[in-house]
Amino acid sequence: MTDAAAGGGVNPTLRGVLPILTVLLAIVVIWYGAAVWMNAPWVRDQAARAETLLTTGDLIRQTLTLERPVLPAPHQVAAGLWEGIAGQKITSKRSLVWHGWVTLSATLAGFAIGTVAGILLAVGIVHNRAMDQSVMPWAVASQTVPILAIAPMVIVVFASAGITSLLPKAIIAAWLSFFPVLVGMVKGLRTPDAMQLDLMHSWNASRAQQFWRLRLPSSLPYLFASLKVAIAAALVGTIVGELPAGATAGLGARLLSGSYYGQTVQIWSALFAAAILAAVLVMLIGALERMTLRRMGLAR
Amino acid sequence: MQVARRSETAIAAKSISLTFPTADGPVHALKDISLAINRGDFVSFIGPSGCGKTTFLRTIAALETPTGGTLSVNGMTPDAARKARAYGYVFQAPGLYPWRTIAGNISLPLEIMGFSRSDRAQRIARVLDLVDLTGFGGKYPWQLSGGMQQRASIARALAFDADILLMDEPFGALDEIVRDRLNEALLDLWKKTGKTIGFVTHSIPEAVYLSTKIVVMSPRPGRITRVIDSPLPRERPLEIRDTPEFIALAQQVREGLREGHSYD
Amino acid sequence: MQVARRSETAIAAKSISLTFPTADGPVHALKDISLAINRGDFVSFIGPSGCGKTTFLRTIAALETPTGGTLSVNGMTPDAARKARAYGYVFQAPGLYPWRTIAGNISLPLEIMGFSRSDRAQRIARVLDLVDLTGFGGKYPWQLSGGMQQRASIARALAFDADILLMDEPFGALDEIVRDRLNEALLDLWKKTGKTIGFVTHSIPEAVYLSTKIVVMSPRPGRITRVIDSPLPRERPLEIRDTPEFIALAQQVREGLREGHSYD
Amino acid sequence: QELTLQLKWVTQAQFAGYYVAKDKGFYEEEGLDVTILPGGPDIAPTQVLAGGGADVIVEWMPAALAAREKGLPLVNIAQPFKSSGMMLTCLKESGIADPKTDFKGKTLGVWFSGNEYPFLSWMSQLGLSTEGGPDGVTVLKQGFNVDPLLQKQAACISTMTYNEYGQVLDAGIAPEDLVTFKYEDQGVATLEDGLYVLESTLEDKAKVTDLVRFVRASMKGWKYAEENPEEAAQIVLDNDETGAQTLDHQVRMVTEIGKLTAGSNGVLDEADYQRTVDTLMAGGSDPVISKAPEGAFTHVITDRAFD
Amino acid sequence: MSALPIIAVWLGALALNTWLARFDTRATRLAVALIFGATILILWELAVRLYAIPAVILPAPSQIGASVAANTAILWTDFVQTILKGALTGWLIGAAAAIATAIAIDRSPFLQRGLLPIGNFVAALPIVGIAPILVMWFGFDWQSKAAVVVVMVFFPILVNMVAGLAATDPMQRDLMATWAAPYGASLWKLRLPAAMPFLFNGLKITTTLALIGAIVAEFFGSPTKGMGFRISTAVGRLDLPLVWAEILVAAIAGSLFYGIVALIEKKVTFWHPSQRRQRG
Ligand SMILES: Nc1ncnc2c1ncn2[C@@H]1O[C@H](COP(=O)(O)OP(=O)(O)OP(=O)(O)O)[C@@H](O)[C@H]1O
Ligand SMILES: Nc1ncnc2c1ncn2[C@@H]1O[C@H](COP(=O)(O)OP(=O)(O)OP(=O)(O)O)[C@@H](O)[C@H]1O
Ligand SMILES: Cc1ncc(C[n+]2csc(CCO)c2C)c(N)n1
Ligand SMILES: [Mg+2]
Ligand SMILES: [Mg+2]
Repeated sequence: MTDAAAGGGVNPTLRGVLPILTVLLAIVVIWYGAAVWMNAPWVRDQAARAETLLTTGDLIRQTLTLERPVLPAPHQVAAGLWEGIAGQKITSKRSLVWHGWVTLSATLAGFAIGTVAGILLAVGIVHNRAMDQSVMPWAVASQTVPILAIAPMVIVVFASAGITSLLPKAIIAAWLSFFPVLVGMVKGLRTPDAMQLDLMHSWNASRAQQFWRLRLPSSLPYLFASLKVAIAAALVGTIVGELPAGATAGLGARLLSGSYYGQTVQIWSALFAAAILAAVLVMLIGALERMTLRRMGLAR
Repeated sequence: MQVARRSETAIAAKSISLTFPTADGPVHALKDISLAINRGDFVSFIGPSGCGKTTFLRTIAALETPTGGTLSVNGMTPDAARKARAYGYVFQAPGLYPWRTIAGNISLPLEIMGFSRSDRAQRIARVLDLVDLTGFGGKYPWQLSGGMQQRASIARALAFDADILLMDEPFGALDEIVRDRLNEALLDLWKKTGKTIGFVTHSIPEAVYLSTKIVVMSPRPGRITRVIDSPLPRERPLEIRDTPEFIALAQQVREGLREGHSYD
Repeated sequence: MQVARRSETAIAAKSISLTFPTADGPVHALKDISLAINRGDFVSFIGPSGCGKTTFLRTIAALETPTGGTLSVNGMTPDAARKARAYGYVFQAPGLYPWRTIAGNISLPLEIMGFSRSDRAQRIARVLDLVDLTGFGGKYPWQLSGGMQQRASIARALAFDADILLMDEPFGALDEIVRDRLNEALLDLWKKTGKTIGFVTHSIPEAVYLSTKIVVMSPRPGRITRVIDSPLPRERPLEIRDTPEFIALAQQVREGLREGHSYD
Repeated sequence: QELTLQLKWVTQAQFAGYYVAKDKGFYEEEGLDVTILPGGPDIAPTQVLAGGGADVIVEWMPAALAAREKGLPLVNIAQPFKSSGMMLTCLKESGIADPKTDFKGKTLGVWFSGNEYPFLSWMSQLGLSTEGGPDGVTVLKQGFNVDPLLQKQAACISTMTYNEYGQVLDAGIAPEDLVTFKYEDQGVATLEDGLYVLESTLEDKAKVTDLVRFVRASMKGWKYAEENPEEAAQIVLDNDETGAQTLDHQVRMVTEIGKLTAGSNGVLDEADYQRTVDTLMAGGSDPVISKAPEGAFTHVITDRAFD
Repeated sequence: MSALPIIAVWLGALALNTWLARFDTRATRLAVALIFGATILILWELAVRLYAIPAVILPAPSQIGASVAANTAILWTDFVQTILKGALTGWLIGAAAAIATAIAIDRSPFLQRGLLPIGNFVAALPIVGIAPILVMWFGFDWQSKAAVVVVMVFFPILVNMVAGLAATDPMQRDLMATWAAPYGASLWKLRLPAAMPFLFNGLKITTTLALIGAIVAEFFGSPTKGMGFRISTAVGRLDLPLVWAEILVAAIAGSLFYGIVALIEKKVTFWHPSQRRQRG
């Protein structure tokens, strides 16, 4: 009944996918153009070095099939991705699924730690004046510490304590992801308007009751916006943490080792795998957001 | 017994003043307000818009701190009274929580005060019926009309048994008939429970019909210009509004009000 | 001339119905509403809370689309009329923009409609005076009392010359004296400009005093139960309220209202 | 006995000897359980050692001596690499033929993180400022790969004979189009890839015995790798967790590395040591070490190992 | 046993701060933040000394202070290179691009459905992956660092801005509709002001991201100046006090940057409940 009214004749799935496809198509076209343009100098140089003549057709063909392109063509990246995802046993060291899983597990652990820490700190800041005045400036300062600089130290310190693998990476991920949650939550928890607070006040609601029944619900829109940023940040943190862990497993290690050996396509495949991962995670949070807000009657 | 030992004065205000600092100078919202309200009084506040009625009600409920004077409620500070959950407050705007249904909104203070689940359900049903919203418990605030929202917020304040009921223009958005009904219901409740009620209204007949004491205020700065004690009996059928006493009283209030209106 | 060529009927509703789909089934807010409002009419809508007054007003202003029936405004669709800036709307709640001062809020529609700076300043001063808020132009909404906010929002709708003025309980939060004053001012404006006015109120005297046509509605689903054309002259001093015609008319409205109240 | 070795760089044939020794069971034969930690651009092995994350590290001598001056008492216990593999690789078209005259005004890619010292001392020998300008050279901190040369962002970049140079060739540039300057030939070579431990480790009798065994097994690994480049490359590949390497590249690397380890039986040649110290002391306005170090190496381990 | 002085200092500072926080004046607010910081520094110094942590792992604050004093010229050059040129430029460009995109997306449901998921995707590309690529594209100098920052700050600002543009009150939107406000007017006068609290949320989060991005990008190639360059070379030389001196500069610069944005936020969104002193 409602669907019929909203559908307006067009297939709803199509309506959702069509814009994405359009934008995607535009990007691919631009990308191909850029690939030709950016790889052309190298192809021309090579031709000059070999003293051969280059037709436009040759130029385009060669720019799109280079082994070490400045910018790989979409089909090269797609092939690299396909090869990495479907072309390997998922337990193989060359499988992007395997590396992706290594990264994902640390990301989720870090995200969980970071979110909990961010929320707890925000609650403290909103409810405790001493914390409000002392924690925030230092939380900000903590984020300006270049993680890539201290990541090795974190890894070293943990390694000397015999802790390797997931936890150090997760800590770095948490370090990056707690901050957006903190900032968003502080704002969100302070969002209820005066009247809503006054009501609570007049009922002499305890701080816990005020928190659970007013501040938390009204902070959710802010929280979800922050969580989306935080999970992407956690992924970045994990990947950063994977660099100094030595070139071992994970998308970060994969990225970097691709970079050592100038394997552009490998870099881009790893990059896309990471981005797909991030996009999926962000979309999951978006779905959670819609679900929650609908259940709360806030989605109108 | 508890009740007997407590002082007869429920609310005692002595030279209360309240100033809001704003960017372009201080606003004197209340000035030198002194008033004694007895336990079980039904006090109406009437006065032109912006004269400080809301501010005074908020001060009583410890939502605003006076910048001068002293105020005691049930022999305690307003804040102590608040902590003792002495207040039920109906704000001028409905102030419903948008993420809770109507029933959820009414349930909220009950949850906070620790009423049992079954008790809550029963009370919700009772007050929803009282304000004629039975059947709307499952709706969200934005699915209701303005008057229905206002009624829901009244129901919320009536659901728990606060000692002192503070109502800021609760019936402003309601039609005459519903208003009459709710007026009767409120009087009934008041008589049965002996609550102390502070009530802001713009309707002179409403003020006269309900109150034992009518406080007329005037603005800039907010002062009390008259305090009129009602000679009407506690038992008040709707028809009392046609009696000469009633009409005389209303006239008295109207005059007080007119005095305060600076621009007349 | 433009005016002469346009139809005499300003608003024509034919069998309008409107249903809100909600989680627990559809809500029939309006059912089979037919009504013709002439250019220059002052129409009051009265009816119990939740009967669909706001919904009907919103439908006229193209803020809600009817699920059945046809509606034309100035011979166009409501949406075309909206685009032609035919409406001034006062909502049931003030709806002021918190980041703008009172003057800024009144200025906003004027800016949007491209009034010059000096014209704006003049109009702002005029309407602020009209609603007795001179001196409060520089304050922010949260620094005003409830009634003052409501008056500011009335001022905002009066500042530009909309052809059709739709007012949803504009005077609900105001005291009798201010209300009388604003009633007179509104009548004055109406007489001078020949605007078409749609006005929701809960006060029977107010409806009778102001209107050329009184529409009584009843709820669940929202229907029109009576349309009463007022025999009162256009010229209406406040004292007209004590005439027998007036009282008879009021009684008629009261009866219509009572009929609609399902729970009586 | 457990022992942890921290490498200077990622898993690659540069460390073939250690991986071979582990895979072929040479360590096991000596009764050792060796853990090999790969390094990376952000890992300072000296720091890992100081933090207790490793017992032995593979490090370049300039960095090790600099750390020693900073108060971290590193000691070289063995030197499997005889000669340096570092060089500067330039595009011929940039017009550079002779370092003495042609570097002026050019942009050069240099590795930092402790690897810049030989370069700096070379430039100071040439009398070139490294602050840019028409009479000096502009220095770039080179990343992890050879892109700056391919993209012509630099006239010359740092390369290792065994790795980056090969990558330049792989990218499609012919050797004829390149000019290379080996640090060995320019007289500024410093010792690379030595094994270092903390002084305190050497005071522990049991540890010393382990180290002796470790060095002996490692050298056995190195010699095996020299003789069996294909197999060694495959072993390295098997140990690479990222799955990024290709066999061809690693085979070439083993071969090139073989040329560097060829002249060494693991014992540090004091003449090489002295030359390294001299080069570092000569370095520009900002000498790496200010005074000749004492006790920065020991022959105790190698003496016992190869006796 | 040796933890005793540490616990004592910590408890003392906690008590002092809790007491001070009650006054809530400008001076005590500052004092509380400073005492908190000082406490951390003292604890740090104590820990380094008591547990004899080697300086190459973690230098003591006193050593870091000495290094700052000895290297002011270097620190200033690096600050200009990385923060003023790299981070600030990139942040401004990135913020402008994100705001513009959010508005474009907000206007067109088609773009919203098409661009947002892809925008999520593109912007989620991890810096460590794009930094080498952008260095390859934009050269070694600060331009490539700014480019990295643009990519890093884009997504958080976009997400917040889109949420903000959607956060208007229904009645406020209806009012605009009754005035037949054209798109531009309702954007300028309703949606943008209403979006400001959210936008500043994004802007604040990204101030620190911008610094991280600019510094980290220098690890992948840089001229011989800049904070990231200095940090990586100093680690190689085991000059940890210099590393921490740079980190200190980054922290101070970042806090200032954040503080300035927060101050502007206070001015711009004075009307938002979170900024207003609550009634009562
Ligand atoms: N968005 C909505 N979703 C669902 N139901 C709605 C919605 N808006 C209004 N209603 C329902 O429509 C009916 C009419 O509402 P409306 O606001 O028009 O009443 P009203 O006559 O203005 O009442 P009041 O005098 O109390 O303002 C009510 O029963 C209300 O619950
Ligand atoms: N937060 C505030 N900041 C500044 N001034 C304020 C504030 N709150 C109220 N005021 C001012 O105090 C005065 C009294 O306001 P109050 O809300 O008590 O009026 P009221 O009597 O309830 O009016 P109404 O009948 O319109 O609701 C008004 O002039 C108002 O402008
Ligand atoms: C950041 C950084 N850049 C370069 C080197 C120099 N380096 C030492 S060993 C090695 C491997 C050669 O394939 C390289 C490149 C380094 N240590 N760290
Ligand atoms: Mg009020
Ligand atoms: Mg209504």
